[in-house]
Amino acid sequence: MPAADPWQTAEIAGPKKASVITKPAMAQAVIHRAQHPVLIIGHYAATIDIGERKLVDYLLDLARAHAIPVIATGHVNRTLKERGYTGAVIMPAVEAGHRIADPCWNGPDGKGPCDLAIIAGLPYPMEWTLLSGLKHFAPYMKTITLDNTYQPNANWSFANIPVKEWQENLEAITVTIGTEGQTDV
Amino acid sequence: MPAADPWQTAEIAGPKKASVITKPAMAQAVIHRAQHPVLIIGHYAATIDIGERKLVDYLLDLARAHAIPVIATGHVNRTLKERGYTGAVIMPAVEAGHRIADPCWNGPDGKGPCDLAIIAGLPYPMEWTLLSGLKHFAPYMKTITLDNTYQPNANWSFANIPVKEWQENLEAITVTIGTEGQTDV
Amino acid sequence: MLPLTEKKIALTIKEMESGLGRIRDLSISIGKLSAADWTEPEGPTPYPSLTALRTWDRTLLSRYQPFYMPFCDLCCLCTYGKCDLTGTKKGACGITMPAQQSRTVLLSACIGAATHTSHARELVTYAIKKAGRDCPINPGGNAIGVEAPIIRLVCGEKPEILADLETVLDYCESQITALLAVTHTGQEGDPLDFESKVLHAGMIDHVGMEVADLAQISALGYPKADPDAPLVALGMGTVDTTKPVILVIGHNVPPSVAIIDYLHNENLSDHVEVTGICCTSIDATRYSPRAKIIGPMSWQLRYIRSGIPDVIVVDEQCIRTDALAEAEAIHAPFIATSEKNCLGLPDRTNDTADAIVTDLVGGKLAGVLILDPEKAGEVAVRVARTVAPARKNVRASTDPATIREQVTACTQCRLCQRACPNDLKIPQGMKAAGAGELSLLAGLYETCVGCGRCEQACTKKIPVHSLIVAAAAERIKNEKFVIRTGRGAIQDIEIRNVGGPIVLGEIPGVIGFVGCANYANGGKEVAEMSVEFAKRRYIVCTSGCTAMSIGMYRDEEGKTPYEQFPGSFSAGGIVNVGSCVANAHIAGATIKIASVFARRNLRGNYAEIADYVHNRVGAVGVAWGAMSQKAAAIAAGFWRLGIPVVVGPHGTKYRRMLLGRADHDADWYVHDQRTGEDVYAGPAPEHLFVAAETKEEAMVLVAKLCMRPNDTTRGRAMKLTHYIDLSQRNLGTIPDDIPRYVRTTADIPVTLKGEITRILAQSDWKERPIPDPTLLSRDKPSPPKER
Amino acid sequence: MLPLTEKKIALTIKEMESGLGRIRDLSISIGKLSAADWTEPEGPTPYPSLTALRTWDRTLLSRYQPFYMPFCDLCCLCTYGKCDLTGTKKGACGITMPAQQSRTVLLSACIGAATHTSHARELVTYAIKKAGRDCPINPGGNAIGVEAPIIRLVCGEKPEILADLETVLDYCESQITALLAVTHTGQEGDPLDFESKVLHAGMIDHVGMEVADLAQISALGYPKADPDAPLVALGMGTVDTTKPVILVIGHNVPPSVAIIDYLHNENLSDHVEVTGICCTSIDATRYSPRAKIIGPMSWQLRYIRSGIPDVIVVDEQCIRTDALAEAEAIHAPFIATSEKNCLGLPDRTNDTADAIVTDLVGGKLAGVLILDPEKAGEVAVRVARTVAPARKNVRASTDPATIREQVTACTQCRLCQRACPNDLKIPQGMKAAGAGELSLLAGLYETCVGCGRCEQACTKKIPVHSLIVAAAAERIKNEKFVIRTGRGAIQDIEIRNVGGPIVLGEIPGVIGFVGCANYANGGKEVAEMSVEFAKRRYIVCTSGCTAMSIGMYRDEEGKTPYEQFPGSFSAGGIVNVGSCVANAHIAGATIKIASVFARRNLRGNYAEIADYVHNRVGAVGVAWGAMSQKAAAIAAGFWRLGIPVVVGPHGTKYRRMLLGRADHDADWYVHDQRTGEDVYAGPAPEHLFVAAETKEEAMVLVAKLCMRPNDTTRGRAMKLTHYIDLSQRNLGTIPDDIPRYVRTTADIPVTLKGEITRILAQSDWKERPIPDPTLLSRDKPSPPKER
Ligand code: SF4
Ligand code: SF4
Ligand code: SF4
Ligand code: SF4
Ligand code: SF4
Ligand code: SF4
Ligand code: SF4
Ligand code: SF4
Repeated sequence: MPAADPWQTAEIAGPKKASVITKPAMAQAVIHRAQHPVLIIGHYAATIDIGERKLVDYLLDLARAHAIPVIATGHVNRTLKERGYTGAVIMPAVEAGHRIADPCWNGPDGKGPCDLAIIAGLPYPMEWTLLSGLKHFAPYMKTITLDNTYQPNANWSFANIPVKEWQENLEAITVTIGTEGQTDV
Repeated sequence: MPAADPWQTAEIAGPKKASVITKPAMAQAVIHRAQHPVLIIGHYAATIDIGERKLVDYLLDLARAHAIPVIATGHVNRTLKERGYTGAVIMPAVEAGHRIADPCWNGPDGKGPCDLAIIAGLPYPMEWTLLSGLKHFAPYMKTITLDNTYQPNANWSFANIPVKEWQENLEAITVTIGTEGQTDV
Repeated sequence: MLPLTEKKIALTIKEMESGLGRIRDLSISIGKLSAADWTEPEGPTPYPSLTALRTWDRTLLSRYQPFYMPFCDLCCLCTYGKCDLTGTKKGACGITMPAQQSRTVLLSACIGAATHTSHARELVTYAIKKAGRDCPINPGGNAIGVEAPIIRLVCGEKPEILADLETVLDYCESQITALLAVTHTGQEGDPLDFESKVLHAGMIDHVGMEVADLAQISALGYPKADPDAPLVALGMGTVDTTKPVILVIGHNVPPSVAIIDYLHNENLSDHVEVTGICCTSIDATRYSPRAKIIGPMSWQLRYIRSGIPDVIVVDEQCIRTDALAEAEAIHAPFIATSEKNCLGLPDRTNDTADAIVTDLVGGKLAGVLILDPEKAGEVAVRVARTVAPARKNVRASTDPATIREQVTACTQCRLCQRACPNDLKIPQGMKAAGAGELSLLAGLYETCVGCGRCEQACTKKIPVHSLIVAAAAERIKNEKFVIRTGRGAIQDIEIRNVGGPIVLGEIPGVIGFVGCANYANGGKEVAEMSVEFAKRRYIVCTSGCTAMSIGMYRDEEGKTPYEQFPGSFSAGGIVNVGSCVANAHIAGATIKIASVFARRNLRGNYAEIADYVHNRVGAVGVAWGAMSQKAAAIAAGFWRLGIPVVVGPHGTKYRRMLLGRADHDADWYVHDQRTGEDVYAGPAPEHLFVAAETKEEAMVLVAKLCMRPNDTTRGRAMKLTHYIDLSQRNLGTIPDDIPRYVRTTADIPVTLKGEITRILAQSDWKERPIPDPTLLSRDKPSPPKER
Repeated sequence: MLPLTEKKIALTIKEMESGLGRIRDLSISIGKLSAADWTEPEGPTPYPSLTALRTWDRTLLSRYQPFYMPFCDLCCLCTYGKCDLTGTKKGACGITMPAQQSRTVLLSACIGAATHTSHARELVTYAIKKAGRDCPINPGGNAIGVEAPIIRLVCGEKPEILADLETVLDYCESQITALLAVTHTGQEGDPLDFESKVLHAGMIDHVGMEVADLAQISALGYPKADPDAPLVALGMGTVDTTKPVILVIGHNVPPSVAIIDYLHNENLSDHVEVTGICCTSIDATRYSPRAKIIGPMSWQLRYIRSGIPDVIVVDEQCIRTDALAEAEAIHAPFIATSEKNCLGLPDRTNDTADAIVTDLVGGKLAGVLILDPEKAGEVAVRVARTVAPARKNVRASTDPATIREQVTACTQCRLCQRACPNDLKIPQGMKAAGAGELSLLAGLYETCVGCGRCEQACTKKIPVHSLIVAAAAERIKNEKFVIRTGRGAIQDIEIRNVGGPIVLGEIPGVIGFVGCANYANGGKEVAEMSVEFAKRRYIVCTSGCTAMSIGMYRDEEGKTPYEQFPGSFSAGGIVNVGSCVANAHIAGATIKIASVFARRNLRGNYAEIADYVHNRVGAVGVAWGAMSQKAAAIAAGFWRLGIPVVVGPHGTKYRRMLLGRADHDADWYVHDQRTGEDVYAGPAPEHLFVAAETKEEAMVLVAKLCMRPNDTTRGRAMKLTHYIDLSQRNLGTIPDDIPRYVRTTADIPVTLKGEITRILAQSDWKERPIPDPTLLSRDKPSPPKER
């Protein structure tokens, strides 16, 4: 697995660092394995271009394909509604982190504690700190970020990859999600 | 080049980290290229077993083969004398660091500013901090450690490698030193 | 000799013989501040010790739990370390990660409180020298009865003259020392006890700030609680560059005062421009409205590099530590004036002004340290006038061609972007500039906070920030705004006038925009938010750099918010209280609502008043571009009063939030003082410290956090109207927690009746009583009275 | 009400009418400490401000340059960060790496100084409560004329009664607040100015320590400068485990005093063991020699886990933050007694002892907070006596079989070793233990500092430290030593007696072993070093945990160093001054040499005295296992006096050394007061702060650092003899810098005449004059008198 450095150069985390997602199958396996995943969508998802689409479109594909409950942070819910997605729970990202770290919280859908948080589209340092909170204080769950910047505090993260590579990965992940994840991560 | 973590788990340095010496030729090239190297031998060199010999024996081989001036720190000079090596300059490691970082200091042999410090045998955290001082404040020179623990603040360091692998490396480095270093580092 | 030797003394002797032969009923009290005629009964906690308010703190902290977000997995605070504290690992001293994070917060809060307190010490000493020990404390003449709400509340004292403030500072310093000791390896181990101490540090910080501003208002003749404080010039574009230009940076006003006085005395006021960055500049305009404010701290690099300042004078706090090097680069003589910021300069305090001027003008010295404000003022003016003519010719501006030339070195390595705290797309700007298109680069100017990290990272040594500024030269010329200078405290009459409307709901909240807006777009966003809330007839308060950012904004008609909205503490006002230490007046206003309006006793009565503020005063702080340790301390002072604070996304770096759990019904019961029962009052306010990701989210949050258990139905309906409207506009939906905030159908905003009734029907909503709320349990023993 | 209201008052009235009608010549001075009969003229810097001694600091710092060794490439002190400061990169606030490192050192020193000062505040308040405001300050009766050398020197005051100390603390607290403010983002930017402030913090720290120890000595009847202070029991093996056992941990003695008093009053002294860890235990034995010292702070885990303590009482500082959890694991009731260390416990201060005892004994509460030492003392004793009988049966010791069983889980992953600050070869111990051989594991006990990080790292949850301790059970039983308890200050007569020999060279140096020896083998090494130097007839001083480590050592005849060497401040003495705050007496002794022996004025005369000490008093501090922020502050206090400090290898983590350049001849000139000329005096002392890698290297360094420009030829010859001898024995050679230290042939040790003459001949050595040395330039203006 290739080494990766935090996208913001100085944001070194510590000894425990995210495994780098080197191929879509890794992310698929992680997501597939989760019983109660939650998808946290930050406001940048509405503005980041990936090819012809926005990041939010890929994330909604994922949410829909896998029926993953969504937490909309910032003001991204406006965009979700524009995309016809009305099921998101709205809360500030830090509040989402606080609740997810509580093993008694039954998730945005009330179906049970989250065992995986999929996160994307937050400002880099905010996502960094949020993932740090979860890394340290939510031992019973895992985190994966689908941004194209390395987030050391997640359990899994892409390295800092170009948009094209990111797009290929996201397409693969969202398209095939739901099928068996075969890769050992 | 394989990733490496600090031997003492928590001793994370920062964004700038040592390149890992993956084969003896790398170290050879570094040493060969230096105009005015200096070898700093810490007191552990006298006690660390490498096969039948001690670390200090390999280091003295190196010093002798390449006529590298030696700074003996701690009380290692006693051992050097036992080995018949009487040319070492004795000073505390931090004093050595302070002087080496001074581009006007002419080295232990008075022949000119050091452009490479080869360091081994110091207590891990002390070597770590010493190398940190040099990393930040001696931009005109390079550092390499020959210990078998990863020192992130050096320019070059072995990863945390087993003694056997270390021995093979040291043997290769000390034996062939003086011949052309071919590897690009 | 210690200033202590001159402390205020009250002496009463009933009988005595000369030569100390016989004395009877001799009573001497030293440091006794409170006026003899202050009859207010003393509450339980005058001069509270570290734990005196622990019960109140725990009450808050049990509702608002810390959610820690470690900024590093390690602790490196002692030579045992670094220790890996990942997850549940403990350090060599036994500390856990939550305790370590709260310890770090405490350390920050201590630094912040120390900074304000030490600044207050400087100002009090200076004010006494200037106006005398007996100079009355006078923040607003007859308009103000409660002259020092925080000091009264915390210390249980009623200060009357400047000398009284020294005793208050003694207390602050002793508490800061004890709090700092708590951060030593092997002391406190419990995160909540650390948090309680953070709140203590915050409270002390507010005391220190109040002391500081009272001293300077009283001694320097600043506007005294004046809603119509003058409008003054703001922005780089306002500087008359044909005149000699002095730049003052920092927070401690005495050197600026001396400059202004010297100019006045020498009849030079029209001939020299006094410009400032950071709070010193606000305070300079409070002293003389002729002074000009350049902008917040992030303007330092761009303004210095413009070459406009002919002399740079720095005092303390928020000054770039490379200011001297930047000054040298433009050959501007430099004067440091603070013991706290000596910058390695030769101390010329004891030399004659003539000698110093000669050395600075002749270029013998790039800078000097002058620890005498008057001398510094004279030297600054004389040097500026001497060097200015020659300097006018050399002011370099980077022309488009030069920019294009410099950007060609760019390798598109993106290291600048990766170093930029705001992740700005500098490489794209470079690329476009290389192709002749400067607009992308110029566009970065708006979001750039002038930190210079991009330049540090560039391996090609491209002066990235300078190029951005150069590309934006036209915009900068148009930085011509006005700001209403700091008015100081809030008048009692204002408090009396708004007390009712706040409770009745005609005024849906008091929002304080404080700190510095150092975040991409942060300046623009605080301006937009403050205008939005002022339009909605909230009371908007502001101070410091944020007050400047608000002024750097125009409506469609070209009016700045200060021209558009009044400066009174009333619905729809935008109230600039002053420099950062004037934040005390915002906290003080909430306290005065309890006192002046609701007639509660303040004296040493902290917990009761904080409980009042928390349950009844819909105040919210916003520190959008949160940055320094002072900001941490200021926020903590608000928290202890139960006032929520919203920060921007960078605020997550403060290591933790204090978050309520709206979904835990049990957390939101209050005691109803009317019935003695515990009543569900909804999550109001829901959080004590929360980071918002965007301006839009922040506005919705702020509106929500203004709700309080004590709201009347009319007030609640008004607050809900704004909350829902802001949510619909910004998040595209009605919030799903409306049922928690509707207590009776009378709470429902008329305009939304149908919709909300439907929502309530779908939930298990039941009508519930509106309590006379308190979180204080009267049964529990009150905390021990210590110290 | 503030203690300020009771400050010492001097009142003089010449004439007056009753009712305050007419007063003449009324003079009231408050906070005026100095006895009216103190005629010593006042020096230039009483109560020095932040910059008052900047010139002196710069004199030292130009010789002893900081060599920074950053402990992290980043700065994370504000939310602008983290900033990458690698190499020449600047942070968002403009700070450079050297400034950032010195800023961190300042932060540490502030924390340390705050800790001692806050502790002093507690002790003074307590002492006044116990002995009255007018209780005379009495560190040694008639044997001591200069009762408070540091306070006299720094503050220019001569304190006489306890109340006088409060004013001194006011000053300390105000300086700490200002210094802490300096660490705020955007203040000081120059590394050397930061360093100057570090020295200021260190000086303040020493004032705080002196206040603390004077207060407790005066009020609690400790040994008063007594060279024959009692020998007391030291070590886990000394505890009579058949009795109820109380463990006190920390630094603030009042709860221990209360325990001892309660036992005494109830005639229970024979029936309960009072045992202690850290300085509280030393101070407990100063109060009552029956108390027993378990060991330094590193004994906390091992002693608690032994199950021996029946009740654990903690106060403040150096206490494992997980002490409560460890206590719970052995079911020992726990009492916290400090506002600074509340550990989340319920505050039962206002409850009756009966109620608290019931709750602790019944197990209703694992621990309580009692902020009243007397009550805590009573509760501790009563609980211990109640729970002890049942607890004696359950004390678990891990037998060899259990150990072998537990180690089988070990995967040899080495994470424990990688977490161990001492890099101990735990996995090898585990492997051998698995194979039935416990000696390797047991052997780790000697080098283990009990930090527990190994356990935190082990993914197999093996209780590594516990197993090491279990394997070493036999050794622990034999931990039966004695220590001479803290004698306090040094008598004037002792100073008079050694003043001459120190100058003449019969006494080659004064060496202070201070701090804690938390480094692999650190305890043994400080013991060996102190014995070595005592044998060589240096004066060895010690305090705190190091004093304990020295006691845990026996010579061939089984004698501890305290039995082998006298406790007097004389050649060959090993002088335990007391707990950490008693370190002030070591610094004080060097100051008193200038005053009592050399008759220099102390009063507010800092620079002159420091110059005296630096050039004439061959004192060296050794902080071998340097660890905490207090250690940083203590060291800084010595530096400002010009006294070098040697630390162990972990000391490099303090971020920087202060190193001289022996090869720069120009650095080593002093003014000769006799001739007015500048004279090369050799690098004496060569460094101000230096880390040694090994004990052997340290001893050579220490001997070298004892040399001073003022040495007589006889003294220099003696010092050279030891330096050369130690070098030959430890480094196998005569040092190559001998020519720098030989000024005239009379300096040459007789025994080495031939050898050294040969060396000198080979170098370009020339005879040179022996100066009457000073670094103070009389020509330069003295620093401004501020504050
Ligand atoms: S806490 Fe800060 S300074 Fe310490 S290791 Fe972490 S990033 Fe570096
Ligand atoms: S303070 Fe505690 S956690 Fe931090 S480095 Fe020191 S021992 Fe480790
Ligand atoms: S100066 Fe501006 S562009 Fe450069 S790193 Fe700072 S915020 Fe980003
Ligand atoms: S760091 Fe310099 S070279 Fe790299 S992209 Fe930025 S401007 Fe270009
Ligand atoms: S204090 Fe300065 S260097 Fe440190 S994080 Fe803040 S801006 Fe960066
Ligand atoms: S407890 Fe002992 S063995 Fe374990 S990490 Fe600490 S020093 Fe090493
Ligand atoms: S960490 Fe645990 S499993 Fe690994 S080597 Fe040490 S004792 Fe064995
Ligand atoms: S020597 Fe160190 S550990 Fe021991 S009591 Fe003093 S400061 Fe604490």
